[in-house]
Formats: sequence, C-alpha cells, structure tokens
Amino acid sequence: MTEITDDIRSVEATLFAAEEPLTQNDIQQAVGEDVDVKSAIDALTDHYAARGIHLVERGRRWHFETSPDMAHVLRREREEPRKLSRAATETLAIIAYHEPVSRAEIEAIRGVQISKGTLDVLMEAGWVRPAGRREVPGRPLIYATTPVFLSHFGLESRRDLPGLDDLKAAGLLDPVDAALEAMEMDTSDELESAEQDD
Amino acid sequence: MTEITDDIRSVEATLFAAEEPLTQNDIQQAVGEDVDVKSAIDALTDHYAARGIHLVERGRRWHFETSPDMAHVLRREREEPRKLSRAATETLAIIAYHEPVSRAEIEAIRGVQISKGTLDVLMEAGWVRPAGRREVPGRPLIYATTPVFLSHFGLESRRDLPGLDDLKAAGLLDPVDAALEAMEMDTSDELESAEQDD
Amino acid sequence: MDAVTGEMFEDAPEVAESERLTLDLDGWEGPLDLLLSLARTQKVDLREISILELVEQYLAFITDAKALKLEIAADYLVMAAWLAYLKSCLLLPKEEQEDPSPEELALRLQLRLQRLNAMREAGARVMARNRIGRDVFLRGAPEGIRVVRKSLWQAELYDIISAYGQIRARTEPAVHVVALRPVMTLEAALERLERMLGHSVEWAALQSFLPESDDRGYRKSALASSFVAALELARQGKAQLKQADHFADLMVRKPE
Repeated sequence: MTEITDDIRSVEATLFAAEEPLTQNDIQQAVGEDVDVKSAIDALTDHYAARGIHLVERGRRWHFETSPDMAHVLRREREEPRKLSRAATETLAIIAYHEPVSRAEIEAIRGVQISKGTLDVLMEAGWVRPAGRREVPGRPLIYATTPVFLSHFGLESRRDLPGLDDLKAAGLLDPVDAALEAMEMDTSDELESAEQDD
Repeated sequence: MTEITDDIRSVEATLFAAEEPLTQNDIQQAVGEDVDVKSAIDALTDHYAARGIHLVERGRRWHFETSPDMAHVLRREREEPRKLSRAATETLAIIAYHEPVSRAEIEAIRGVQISKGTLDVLMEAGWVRPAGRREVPGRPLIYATTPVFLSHFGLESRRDLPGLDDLKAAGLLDPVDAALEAMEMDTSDELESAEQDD
Repeated sequence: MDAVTGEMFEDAPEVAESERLTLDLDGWEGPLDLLLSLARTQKVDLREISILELVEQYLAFITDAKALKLEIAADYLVMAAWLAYLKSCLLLPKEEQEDPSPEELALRLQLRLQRLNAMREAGARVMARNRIGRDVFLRGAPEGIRVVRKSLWQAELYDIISAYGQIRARTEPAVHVVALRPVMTLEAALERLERMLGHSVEWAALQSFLPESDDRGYRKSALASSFVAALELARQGKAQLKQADHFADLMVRKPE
C-alpha cells in the first residue's frame, strides 16, 4: 500500500470538499504548485477501489462517488432521476454517438422532427450543449455532449460509450448515403473478382 | 489494519452520500438490521484518522469532514487585476489633493454623490484610510491616503502631485474654458458676416 | 407524453395484431418508428428483413387504422403512398425499372431502420449505466472549495491627475473671460469730443470727430460713445446739437 503523504491527503481533501468534478488543473491550483497531483490521484484511485466510495475520472475531471454495488443501500427513499422520454433518450444517444451533429441530422436518423422541448430538456440537464455551427449553407447549429453527461452516466470519455466501436465498425454511425456508396464499392469489387474468376 | 468488509463499505457510502450528519440509528436504518454499525463506525474512524478526511462525531451524529490541517485547500485567494472605475479614480484624486477630507466634502468637490462601495474599493486597494473624524456637527469620518498609495504611484510625498498650475500648463484643467472661448469666437464671426451681408 | 406512450409500447411489444390497432398512432414517433416496430415483429436481423413484407404490414396497418377512423397524421399517409409505390416497383420486371432502382430505395429504407434501431438500443444502454443519483451518489454535503477573489486594483498616476483636472474643470464656476475688443470708452469719447470742440465753433457732423480706423468694430464703438458723449456735453452746456431731419447727420458745435 502506498504511504499516505501530505500530498495525497491534500488532494483527497480537495476532491472530497469539491462541489463538482475537478480537472487536474483545478486540483493543482487548490493544493499548490509543489504537489504531484497525478501521482496522488493514482494513489487515491487505487486506495478507494476496494472501498465504499470510489475516485473516478469522467471527461478528464475527477470526483468521488459511492461504489455502484452500494446502490441498493442508498437508493432507498431517494427519488429516482426523472425518466427521460423516448424522444429525448434517442436524441441524446444520437448526439453522443455522432457528435457534433445538427438538428437536421438528428431528424434524418429519427425520421421525425424534434420537438423544441426535446433539446431543451437535454440542455437543461446539462448533458448537451451547442458546439458551434456547421460550415455548410444555412450554417446550422451543431450539438455535442458535455462533461456533465459523461459524469452522470459514469463514462470516463466518449470512447466508453457502450458499443461505440461495434457501431463504428458496422458503419451504423455513417450516413445512409456514405453506407450505400461503401456497399456499391464492395459490390463492384465482388463483381470484378467474380468476373476474374470466370 | 481492519479488513474492509461490505458492512464497513456500506456505512462508509451511507455517510458519504448523507446530506446531514447521521445518528447511529439513521445509519442502521439505511444499511439494514444485520450490519454492526458501531464497529463499522469505529473501523472507519480509525481508518480515516490518518487521511485527508476524518469521520467525526458531533452530538451523537457522524459525518465526514476534511481534516482540519487541510483547511487551506478549501479557501484560496486569487488576485484578479481590475481597472479602477471612473468614480473611484475621481474620489481617489480628490482625497489625494485635499486630504483629510470627508465624504460630503468629496461630493461637494466632485459635484456628484459617491456610493459607499467607491470608498470601500479604495480602502480595499489599500490606498485610502479613515483618518479620524472632523470636529464639526455630525463628526463625519475623514479620509486620507496611505503610504501604500504613495509607493504604488511612485510618489515621495503628496507634494509630488502636480499642482493646479502644473495641471493648467499640461492642458488638464481648461478643456471647458477652451470650448467656451471657441464658441464665443464662432458667434462673433457669425454676427460680423451677417452685418457685412447687409 | 412521449415517455408514457413510448413505454406502453416497449413494455408490450408482443401485443396481438387486433390489440395493437387500438393503440393511438401517436404512440409512434413518426412513420419510421412505426416501420421499425413492425420490422421487429418479423423477428429477424434487420439486415435480413424483408422489405416487401414490411411494406405489406405497414399498408395493412394504415388501412386498418383508416377503417377504424383513427386520425392519421399526414406524414404516415405520405409514407404509405411512397411504400405503395415502392412495392409496385419491386414487383415490376427488372428491365422496366428506373433509376434509382427500387432495390436501392428498399436498401436505403433498410439502412435507415438499422440506424434508428442502433440508436434506440444505444440510448437504452446509456440509460442503463450506473447513473449519478440513481446508482451512484455524490457526497451529500460537500464543504465546497471557495475561491476568494481578491481584486488587484489598477490605476496609473496619470489617471488620478487627469481625473482631478477634469473635476476642477467641470466644477469650477465657469469664468467667462471676454476677449478685449478695440472699443472707445465713454470716458475717452467725452475727453476727445470736448477737446476737439474747443478748436471749432462751426457746426460739424459728429462723424467728423471720430478717429480714423480700419476697424469697423472700433468705428462703431467710437460713434456710439461719441454720440452719448455729445448728449452729455450738451446737458452740461458744453456743446450744442442740431439735426435737420430724421437720420440726418447730427451736427455739433461749441456754444457761442
């Protein structure tokens, strides 16, 4: 076990007292220049892995949270977070897996217009933010997820999105046009090879 | 060191997530009948004694708090350069030229009222200090500049401030007069040309 | 709204055909959503889905809904029309097909269904993660890290000095310095007129007593002052005045 140094103790205290997840820089500013924050974070992450509280990284920010296997103890008498509508859930998934993505692109995937409230709900929750404009005619706003989204859903980064790699590999995150083109190329390849076989 | 049991872990998580200090009974209700809460609390108190967070008892209620020697990480100062407002600059100038001077006198010279905040800012900056009271009815506070004021502005003494004659010579005192004169000249010119037209 | 109807469907995906017809069409989020729901009832991988069969199901569904006099949103009908067209194309002999081929259109529809389905499942998986406030919890009563912002006030000596200059300039009673103009004062006119009258007993126009000058202003001033001076001298009995007519020359002489 790592020895408990004052460096570790001060990073521990800072993260414990913080009201929101902290970046490494935030922590450095709190504890002072001389502290090796990264090693302290690593030591703390190790130490707490076995305990009822964990130190976790979410979108390059760190915070303490209770261990997931303690949910049954803590869930009692607590209100569940409001359940998200299907429209909002799908919209959130589309933004998270495709980001940054415009409203028109979201609508193309869902095959239906997004009602105004849907994006509002996601932005109000702090999970989605406008992320500039796409430089195409009309300069549509594009949306992306936030660090709050990552921390709320326990994702260290977007790469942790469930099934992201599989979806990518299957081309399911590509637009239909791109997918069709790719398929045609494959088909013509096959045809060619078939012809060559003749 | 005590082995980390699920009992200890659940008490740990419960205390961590609690919004207020919990009695032993509160904890018992949260974690269930079967848990030996008292031993868990003792084990946790021991464990955290050396860390950046302590488990402490206050009036038969337990809660986590940051270790007292880590208080400095909870409160840190950050200096932000800010430009002095116009009102504050003028007030400072009047105090520097007329000290010691009461608030009413400053207002009389400025021709505009000053807010309490203006003097506060100057005192916070360390440039102005209360310098007793004027022995007149109402005994108003009087203000003067500080040695910090002199050193900040590179002055040996207040006598180094340019006098009215210097200000006049530098063109800092007569913008209003100059404007008036220019106006009069214009008017007489117009009259003359009008006469010549006759 | 969406949540309730959406859950209704997801909780009971295996409802019998007749029951499902009683569901409000609002339960689906658009025609693509309805198509995906129908596709799932084929219980095959979406990549293997029979688009022709799906089209049949959709058209039947819409026909039944019409028969039940349900309100059907326009976009469902547009999709129905398009699917009917697609179906007819798919049934035509290959040679008579135009570009894009019905196969491509069907493939596009299939790809869209796959994508929507992928996002629906991804959304469900995201929602099922350990979520803060449901599965994991943050510290209930954090002390908070306070950043005490201390202002570092900045000002230059010049700011102070020029501010003071402006206050003085603004608040000093405005002193109007009237530039000295070339004028003949009444005293000067009196002295001059009296002195000049001493030499002459002839009537002479007042103008002739005025000093020579190129300055119009000065000449006017001299005229006005000399006129008043002439009146004063007449009052004192030191001059006589006469005027032949209105605006005629004012004649002056020393009394006899």
